[in-house]
Amino acid sequence: MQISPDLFQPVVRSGPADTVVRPSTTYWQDAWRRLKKNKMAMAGLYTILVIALIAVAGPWFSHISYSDQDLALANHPPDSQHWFGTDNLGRDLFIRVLYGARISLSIGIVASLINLTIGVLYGGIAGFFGGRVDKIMMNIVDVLYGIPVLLYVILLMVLLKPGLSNIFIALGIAYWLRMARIVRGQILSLKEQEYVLAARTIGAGKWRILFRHLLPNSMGPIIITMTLAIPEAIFTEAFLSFIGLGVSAPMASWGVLASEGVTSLRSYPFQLFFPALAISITMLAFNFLGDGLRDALDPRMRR
Amino acid sequence: MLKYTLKHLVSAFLVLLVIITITFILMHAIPGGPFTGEKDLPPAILKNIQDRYRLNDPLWKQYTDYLTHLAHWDFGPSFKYQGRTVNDIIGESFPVSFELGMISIAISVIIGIPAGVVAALRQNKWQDYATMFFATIGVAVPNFVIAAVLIYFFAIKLELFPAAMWGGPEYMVLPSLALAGMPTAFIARLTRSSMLEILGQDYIKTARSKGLPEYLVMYRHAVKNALIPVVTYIGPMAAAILTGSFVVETMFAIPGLGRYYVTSIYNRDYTTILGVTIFYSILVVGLNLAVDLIYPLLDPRIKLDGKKEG
Amino acid sequence: MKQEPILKVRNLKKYFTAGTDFLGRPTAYLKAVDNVSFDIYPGETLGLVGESGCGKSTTGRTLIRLYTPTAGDIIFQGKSLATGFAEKTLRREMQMIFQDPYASLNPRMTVGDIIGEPLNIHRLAAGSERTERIISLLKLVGLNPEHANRFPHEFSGGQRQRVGIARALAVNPSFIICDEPISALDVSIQAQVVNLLEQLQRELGLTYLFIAHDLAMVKHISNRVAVMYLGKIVELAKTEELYTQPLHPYTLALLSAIPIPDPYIESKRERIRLEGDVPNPVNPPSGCRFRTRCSYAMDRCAEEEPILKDLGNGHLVACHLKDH
Amino acid sequence: AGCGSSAGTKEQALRIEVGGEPESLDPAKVTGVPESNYQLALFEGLTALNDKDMPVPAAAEKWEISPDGLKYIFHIRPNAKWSNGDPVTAQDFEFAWKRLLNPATAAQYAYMLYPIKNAEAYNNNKATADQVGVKALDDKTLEVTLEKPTAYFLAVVAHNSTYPVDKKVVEADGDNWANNVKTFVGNGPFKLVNWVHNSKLEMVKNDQYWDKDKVKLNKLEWDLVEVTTTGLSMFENNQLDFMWDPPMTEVPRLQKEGKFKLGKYLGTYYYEFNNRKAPFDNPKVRKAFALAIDRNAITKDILKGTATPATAWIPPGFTDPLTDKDFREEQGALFQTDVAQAKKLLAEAGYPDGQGLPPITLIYNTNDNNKAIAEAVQEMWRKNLGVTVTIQNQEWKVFLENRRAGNFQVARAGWIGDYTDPMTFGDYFLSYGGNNWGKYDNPAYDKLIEAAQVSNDQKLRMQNMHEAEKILIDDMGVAPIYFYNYNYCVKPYVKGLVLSATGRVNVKEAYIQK
Amino acid sequence: MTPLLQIEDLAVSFDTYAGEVKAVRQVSFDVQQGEAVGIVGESGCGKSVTAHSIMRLIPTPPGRIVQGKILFNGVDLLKKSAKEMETIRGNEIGMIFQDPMTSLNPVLTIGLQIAEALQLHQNLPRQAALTRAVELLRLVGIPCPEDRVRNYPHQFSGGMRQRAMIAMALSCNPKLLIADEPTTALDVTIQAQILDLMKNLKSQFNTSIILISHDLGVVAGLCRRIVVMYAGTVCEAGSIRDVFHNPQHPYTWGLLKSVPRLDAQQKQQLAVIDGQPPDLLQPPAGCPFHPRCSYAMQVCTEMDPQITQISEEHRVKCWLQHPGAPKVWREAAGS
Ligand SMILES: Nc1ncnc2c1ncn2[C@@H]1O[C@H](COP(=O)(O)OP(=O)(O)OP(=O)(O)O)[C@@H](O)[C@H]1O
Ligand SMILES: Nc1ncnc2c1ncn2[C@@H]1O[C@H](COP(=O)(O)OP(=O)(O)OP(=O)(O)O)[C@@H](O)[C@H]1O
Ligand SMILES: [Mg+2]
Ligand SMILES: [Mg+2]
Repeated sequence: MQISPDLFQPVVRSGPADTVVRPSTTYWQDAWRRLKKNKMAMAGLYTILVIALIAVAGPWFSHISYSDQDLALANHPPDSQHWFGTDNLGRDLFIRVLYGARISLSIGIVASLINLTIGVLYGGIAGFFGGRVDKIMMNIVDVLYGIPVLLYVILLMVLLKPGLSNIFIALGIAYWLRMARIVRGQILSLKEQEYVLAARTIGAGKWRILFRHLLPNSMGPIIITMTLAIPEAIFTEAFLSFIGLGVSAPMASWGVLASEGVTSLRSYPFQLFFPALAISITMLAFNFLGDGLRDALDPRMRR
Repeated sequence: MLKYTLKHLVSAFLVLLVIITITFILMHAIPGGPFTGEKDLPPAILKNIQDRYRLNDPLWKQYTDYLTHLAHWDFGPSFKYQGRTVNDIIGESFPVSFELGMISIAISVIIGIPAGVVAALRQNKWQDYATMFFATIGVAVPNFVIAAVLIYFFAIKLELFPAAMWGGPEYMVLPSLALAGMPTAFIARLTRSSMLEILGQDYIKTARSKGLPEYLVMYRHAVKNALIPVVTYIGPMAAAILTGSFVVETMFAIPGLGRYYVTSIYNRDYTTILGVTIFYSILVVGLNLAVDLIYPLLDPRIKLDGKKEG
Repeated sequence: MKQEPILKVRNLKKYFTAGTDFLGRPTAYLKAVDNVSFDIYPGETLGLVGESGCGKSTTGRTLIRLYTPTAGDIIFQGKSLATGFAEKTLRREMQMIFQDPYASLNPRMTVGDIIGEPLNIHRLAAGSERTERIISLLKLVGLNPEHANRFPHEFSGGQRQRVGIARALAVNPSFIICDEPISALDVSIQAQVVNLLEQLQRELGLTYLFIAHDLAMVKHISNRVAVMYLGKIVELAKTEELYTQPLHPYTLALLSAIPIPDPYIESKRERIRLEGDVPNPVNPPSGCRFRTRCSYAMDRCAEEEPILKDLGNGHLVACHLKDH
Repeated sequence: AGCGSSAGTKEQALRIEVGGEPESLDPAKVTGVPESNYQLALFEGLTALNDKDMPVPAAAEKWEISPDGLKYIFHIRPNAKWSNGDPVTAQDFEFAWKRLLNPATAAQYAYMLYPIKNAEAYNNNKATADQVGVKALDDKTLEVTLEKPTAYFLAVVAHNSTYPVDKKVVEADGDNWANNVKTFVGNGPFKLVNWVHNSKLEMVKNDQYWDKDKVKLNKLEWDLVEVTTTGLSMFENNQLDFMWDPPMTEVPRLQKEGKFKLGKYLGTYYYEFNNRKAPFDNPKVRKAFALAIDRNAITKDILKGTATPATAWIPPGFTDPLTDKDFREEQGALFQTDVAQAKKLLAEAGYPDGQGLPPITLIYNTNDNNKAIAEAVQEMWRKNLGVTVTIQNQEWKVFLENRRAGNFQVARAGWIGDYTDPMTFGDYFLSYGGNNWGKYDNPAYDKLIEAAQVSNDQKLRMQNMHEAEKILIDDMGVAPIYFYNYNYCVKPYVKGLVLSATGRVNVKEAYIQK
Repeated sequence: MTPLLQIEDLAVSFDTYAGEVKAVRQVSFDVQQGEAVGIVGESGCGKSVTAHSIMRLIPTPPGRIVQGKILFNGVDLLKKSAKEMETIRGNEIGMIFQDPMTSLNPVLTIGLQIAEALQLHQNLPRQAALTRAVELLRLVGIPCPEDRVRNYPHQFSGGMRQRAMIAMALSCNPKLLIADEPTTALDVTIQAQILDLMKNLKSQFNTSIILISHDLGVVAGLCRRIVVMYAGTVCEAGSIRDVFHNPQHPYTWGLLKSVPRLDAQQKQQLAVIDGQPPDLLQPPAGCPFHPRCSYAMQVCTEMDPQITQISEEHRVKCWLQHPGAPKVWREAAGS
C-alpha cells in the first residue's frame, strides 16, 4: 500500500486529549429524550393528552349537556345522532362520558397525588428512619388496612357536604397504604447503598438524603404502583358515589356509568361498553406511559 | 423461628386491639343502628330490643363486655340474623369463600406466572405487548364487569355454566374466573418485571455457560428466583381473596364471608362487623407471617427479620 | 520534627450485633474492629492493608462517624471526635472516597449536582459562585467543565473516581479516607487517580488514610503502612521498612503473594501459603487471631493475645515471636 | 346448561326467588317481605288471604265474633297438625302470641297484636301475660278479647307474625328451634329440609298438613338472591322458575319475550316533604312541586310500565268490604299532573318561576330506580317550575336517620301496607304517627282516621278514609309518584301460584305443567 | 497442529437507543492445546464480550455477532445450533465469570450448582454428581467440602465463591477454560491460591486457558501468550516475553508504564495514558488509540492501521510499524 509521506506527520494537538462523548443534557432533558424514543410511551402520553383535552374542551362544542333528557329516546343504541347511544333517561352517553372524564381523570390525578405525597412520604419516612419509627408507622398502616373502609366512608358522608372534595378525603385516608408499603421496602434496601453513605459523609441531613437521594431512586416501583392506583381510585369513586360521597347525579363519572351499564348489560350492552372502553383506553395509556417513564427516569437505562 | 413468630404475635395482638377499638368507635359513630328500619318501631318495642341486646348499656361497657367475650373466642350473636352467632356465620361462610378463593388463587398463579414469564422472554415482542395489554385490561376492568360479561356469555348465551349459586364444581368456574382477573393481571405484571430483572442477572449466564438446555435454565434458575417477589404479593392478596369478595359473592349469590364484610355494615350488625373485621385482620396478619416464614425457604439469603445478607 | 498527629485513634472498637434474643437484645457480636490504635500525622499517607473482611472499611467508616464506635477514642485535630465536633463541622474537615466509584454516586444526579451538593449543604457557595466552584473542582481533578451536566454512568471508572474525589474536596477537608479508591479500576486509570491524589497532597497538604488490596500501589503511595488481620492491627511501620523487613508472619505471607508484572520474576517467585480460611469474626480464635493459619504458631499464641509493641524506629508489631 | 330444568318435568319441583337470606324463620322474629313468603309456605295462621286478599279460614275452620266486635272465638281444625305430627292447639296460638308480646322476646312486630286487650301494656311491661286478652279455652278453641273494635282483625291474624309455634318444641329448644332444620316445625303446606344460609331454603311437601291433598309440589326451593340482575340471570339460565323484581332496564326485552308479569302490590312510592320547614311548610309550594311531576313519563319511560302513576295516596288493591270494589277505584284520581297550575301555585306562594326559593335538596337512598326517578324529577322541576334542585343519594340507614330526624327538605319514600285494610295507609299521616317523618299535621285528618280506627262500621270507616285522603292530597302533605306493582318473571309451565297484594307468593297449590 | 481455538475477525455489536455500540471489531487470536493466553486491556475494551462470544452467550438482542469465525477444534461455533452449543458449553468449554458475587444462583446450594453440569453432560445420577462436586470443591481447596456442598452462595466468602465458580467450570474437564477476571476484588493471598490452582490444571490436565485480567502481574504469572486489546480491537499480541520486554504498540507501552513497581526504588510519579477510552458508539476514525497517542500521525486519524507480524507470534496493529513512519523508541519503562 502506498501512503503519502505527509500522512506520517505528527498531529498537532491543543489542550488535553479528550473526546466529547455525547452532548450534555440535564436530568429532565435526558429523561424526556428517552421518553420520546419510546413509541408506546409516547402513544400513551398523546392518548392521555387527547382525552384530557376532549374532557376539558369537548363539552364546549356541544349544544347538549350531560343532563339533557329526552325520555322518549331512552336507551337508544348508538347512531349518528348519539355516537354512544343514550341512557335510561335518554341522555346522550357520549356527552356523559365526556363529562365523566373530567371527574374520573381528576380522581385519577388526585389519587396519584395522594399516593405521591402521603404514600411516598409515609413509606419513605418509615423506611428511612427504620427501627422503632418504622415499626410503629407500619403498625398504623396495618390498622388502617384492618378497619373496614366502608365505616369511615359512611362517617365522612355524614360529616361532609357532598362534592368531589370528600372523595379526595376518603381516598386520602386509605388509598396510599400499598404505596407506603412499597416505598418503605424500597427505601429499606436503598438506604444501605454506598451513595447514601457518601451523602452522609458530605454532611447531608436526613431529609436531604430522603428527598434527593432515596426517593428519586425509587421511582420505578412508585410509578408502577401509581399506574395501579389510578384505576383502583376510579372504581373506588363509583363505590363511594354509591354510599353518597362524591358529585351528585346527574353528573356521573366513568366508574358510575360503568356500574350502571352493568345492570342493563343484556338489553343495552353499549351502555357498559363505552364507559368501560374509555376507562380501558385511559388505563392502557397510563400504563404504557408509566412503563416508559420508569425507563426514561433511569439515566442508566440505555435501551 | 418460634421466637420470631412470638415476637410478631405480640405486635399483631396490639394492632388487632387498636383495629377493634377504632372499628367499635366508628361503627357506633355512624348514623343508624341495627334496628333502624323503614317502619318506625314504637318506642317501647325499641326499648325491649335494645334491652335484649344490651344496646342501652354505656358504650364503654359494651366495649369491655365485647372484649371479655372475645377473649373466649365468642364473637357474640348477630343482630341481623336472629338466633345465629357470628361464630356460626363465619364458620359457615368462610369455608365457601376459602374454597372459591383457593381456586381463584390457583387460576391466577397458573395463568399469571406463565403469562409473565412468556412476556419477559419475548420482551418488546407481540407476545409481550399482548400479555401486558390483557394484564392492563385485567387491572382496569373491575370484577363486577368481568362477572357480568362472563355470566352473559357463558351462562346465558352459551348455557355452559350456571349463572349463580353454589354447589358442584360447575358453579365454581365463572366466579373464580371473575375473582381471578385482577390478581392474574397483577401477578403477570409482577412476574414479568421480576423475570426481566432475573434474566439480566449474571447467574443466568452461568447456568447457560454450563450448557443447560434453555428450559432448565428458565425453570431452575430464572422462574424460581423470579417468583420470590411474587410470593410477597400473594400473601396479602390471598388474605383478601380467601375472605371473599363482596362483589363476586353477591353477583353469583355465593354464601361466602365476603358478603358479610359489607352487608354487616349496611345492616349495622355490630357484632358481625367486628367479628368479620377481626377474622380478616387475623388472616392478614397470619398470612403475612406465613409469607415471612416461607421466605427464607425460598431465598436462603433472607433472614427472618427480612434483611438480606451477603 | 515530630508533629502532633492530626488523628489519634486509641483502643477503637466497633462491634456489630450478630444475633438478638427475644427482646431484641444482642446475644453475639461481630468484632469488626477490635481495639485498634494508631496515629496519622498531617500531610502523610497511612496505608491500610489486610485480608478481605478484616475490618479495613469498618475502621475507615468509624473514623468518619458513619458508624458510631463501640468503644475507644478518636482525637481529631486535638479534639475528641465524639464531643468536640458538630456533625457538619466534622464533615468539612474529614472526607471519604468510596471503594466503588459507581455505587457511591447517585445515578440520578448529574455530576455537577453531586459535586455541588456539599456546597449547598454547607452553604459554601451559591448561584454563579457555585457554578464556578464546581468548574474549578472539575478542573482540579482533571475533568472538563462540560462534564458537569453528565450522569455518572456516562463516565469511565477513572472519571467516576475523580468525581468522588472532587466531591470530597469540595469542602476543603484536611483529611481524606480513601477506601480502596482504585480496586475497581484498570491499571492506566489507577495511575491517573493515584497521581491525582499525590498531586493534591502536594498542593493542598492533605492527609490520607489509604485502604487498598494492591500492595504495590500501597507501597507507592504510603509513608507508613498498617497491616490488619481480623479486626486488629498486627503490624505498622514505615513503608520501606515494612516491605523490606516485614516482621509479622501474616505480613510476610501477604507480601510473598504479590504478583509481579514481569514474567521472569513472576516465574521464580516463592510464595508463603496460608492454610485454611479467615476465621469467623463472630467467634475469633483465642490468643493470637492469626495462629490458626500461622506456620510458626506456639502454645503461647493460643493462650495469650500479643500486643502491638514498638520495636523502636516506629515499627510496631503484635507477635509473640518478636518478644524473644 | 342450567341444571335441573328437566327435573321440573319429572317431579313437581319449583325453584323460586323472592329475595335474600331471611333474618330468621321464627314468626316472632322477622319483619321482611321475603321472610313472610318463606313462612307462608311453612306455617299457617288462623286465617289466610284468598286470591282477593280477603281473610278466609285456615288453621281455624271457623270463628265467632261478638256483636260489639271485641271478642273473637276461633275454632281450630281438629286435623291441623305440626310437621312433627303434634296436633296444632289453641295453646300453641296463645303461647305464640304471648311470646310475640313478651318484652323479653323483643319482637319488632309485637305491635301487630296491639289491638288485643292489654297486649300493648304487656309488651311495655305494664301488665302481666295473664292479663293479655288471649286464652285457650280448650285444645282447639281460642278466645281473643280486643282492646277496641278492630275491623281488620281477621286480616291481622293472617299476618306471619301471628303464626303459631309448637309450644313443646319452642319450650324445649328455646330461641334456637327455628335456626336448626332438625328442630324446626311448622304447620304449613311445606316442611323445611335444608337451609344453606345466604344460598337456599329447601322444602318438601308436608305430609302432616291437613290440606295436603291440594299440595302438588313435592319440592320447593327458595333461592336466596339479593341482586336482581343475578336473579334474572338465573331465571334466564333456567335455574329459576320464578323471580321477583327483574331490573327495570331489562323489562322491555322481557316483556317482548313474554317472560314478564305484573301483579298488584300494596305500595306507594312518593316524595315526602318536610312540612315543618320552609318552603315546604306552605301547601302551595308542596302542591306546585307535586303537580309539576310528569308521572306518566316516569312510569312509562323510566319504569317501563311496571308501575301505575299515583293519583292519590292509597294504592289500588284494597277491597271495600261493603261494595266488594277496589277502594281506589271507588274514589278515582284525586289529582293530576298540571304544569300550568303548578306554576301558578308557586307564583302565588311568592316564588314566581322559583325565584326566592332557598336552595333545595332532594335526598334518596342509593338505588338505580330511585336515582333515575330523582334525576327525571329534578329535570321536570327545572323545566316546569324553573327550580334548580340538587339531588343527593345517601346510604340506607343514614338516609333513614336523616328522614327520621327531619333532616331533609324532600325525600324519596315508599310505603308498603302491613295488612289488607286501607287503614295500613290511613294511619300513616296521623300527626303523631310514628312514620310520619314529614310531620304532616292536620287535625281534621286525625279526627277522621281516629274515628275509623275504633269503629266496626265499615261504611263509616271507608268514608272517613276517603275523606281523609282527600284532605291529605288537598294539602299535598306528600307527593305520591306511583303505585307499586308486583313485578315478576315466571316460566309458562308454572301454574297455580297465588300472588297477594301484600307481596306474598302463595305456593300452596302451585304445580308444574309442561 | 491446529489450535484448539481460533478466532478470526470477530465483530460484535450492541444495538442501543443511542446507536450501535461496536464492542468488538476485527478480533483474531488463537489458543493452543494446554496453553494459557492472557487478554488485557482497559475497562470496556471488549474483553468480556469476546469471551462471551466464544460461549455464544451474547444477549441477543441487543447484542449481535456481526461477523467472524470462532473455530473450536476446527469447527465454527457460530454455525452451531443452540442445541449443539448446549453440549459444548460447560462440557468442552468452561467459563469463570467476572463477578463471583453475582454469578452464582443465590437460592441453590453450591453442590447442586456444581452437580448440574455433571448430571447433564456426563449423565451422572444426582448422588454421584454431588459426590463429584465434593471432590471438585476439595480440588479447589475448600476446607470441609462435605459440609460446604450444602451451603448457599451467601454463606461462602468471596474467595470461596470464586473457587466454587472454578470448580463448576472444571467439573466436566473442559478442554478450554475461560477465566474472566477471576481474581479482581480478591486480596492477594486468595488470588494467589486461585492462580496456583489454574497452573495445576494446565500442567495436570493439559487444559487450555484464556485469562482475562487487568492485573499484568497475574497474567505474567500464568500465561505464555498475551493479547492486548484496545477499544474493541487487538492492538498487540505475542508471547509474554515479546509483549513485556519488546512491546511495540504505544498503548502497551502506556499500560506497562502505569503499573507501580514493588521494586521501584524511589517514589516517582506513575506514568499515565492521557485522556479517556473512546466511546464505542462513535469510535474515532482510523486507529482508535490516536486521540491518546503521543505519537499520533496524520495517517492514524484517517486510516485503520495494518497488522504487522513482528515475529511468528508477535503482531501489532500500529502505523508506527509502517516502513514510512518515523522510528520512535519506546520511552524508558520500568523494566
Ligand atoms: N453494617 C454491618 N453490619 C454487620 N456486619 C458488618 C457491617 N459492616 C461490615 N460488617 C462485617 O465486619 C467485618 C469487616 O468488614 P469490612 O467491610 O470492614 O472489611 P474490609 O476489610 O473492608 O473488607 P474488604 O477488603 O472486602 O472491603 C466483615 O466480617 C463484615 O461482614
Ligand atoms: N448488553 C450490552 N449493551 C450495550 N453495550 C454493551 C453491552 N454489553 C457490553 N457492552 C459494551 O461493550 C463494550 C465492551 O464490554 P466488555 O464487557 O467486553 O468490557 P471488558 O473489556 O470486559 O471491561 P471490564 O474490564 O470492565 O470487564 C463496552 O463498551 C460495553 O459498554
Ligand atoms: Mg472494604
Ligand atoms: Mg469484563
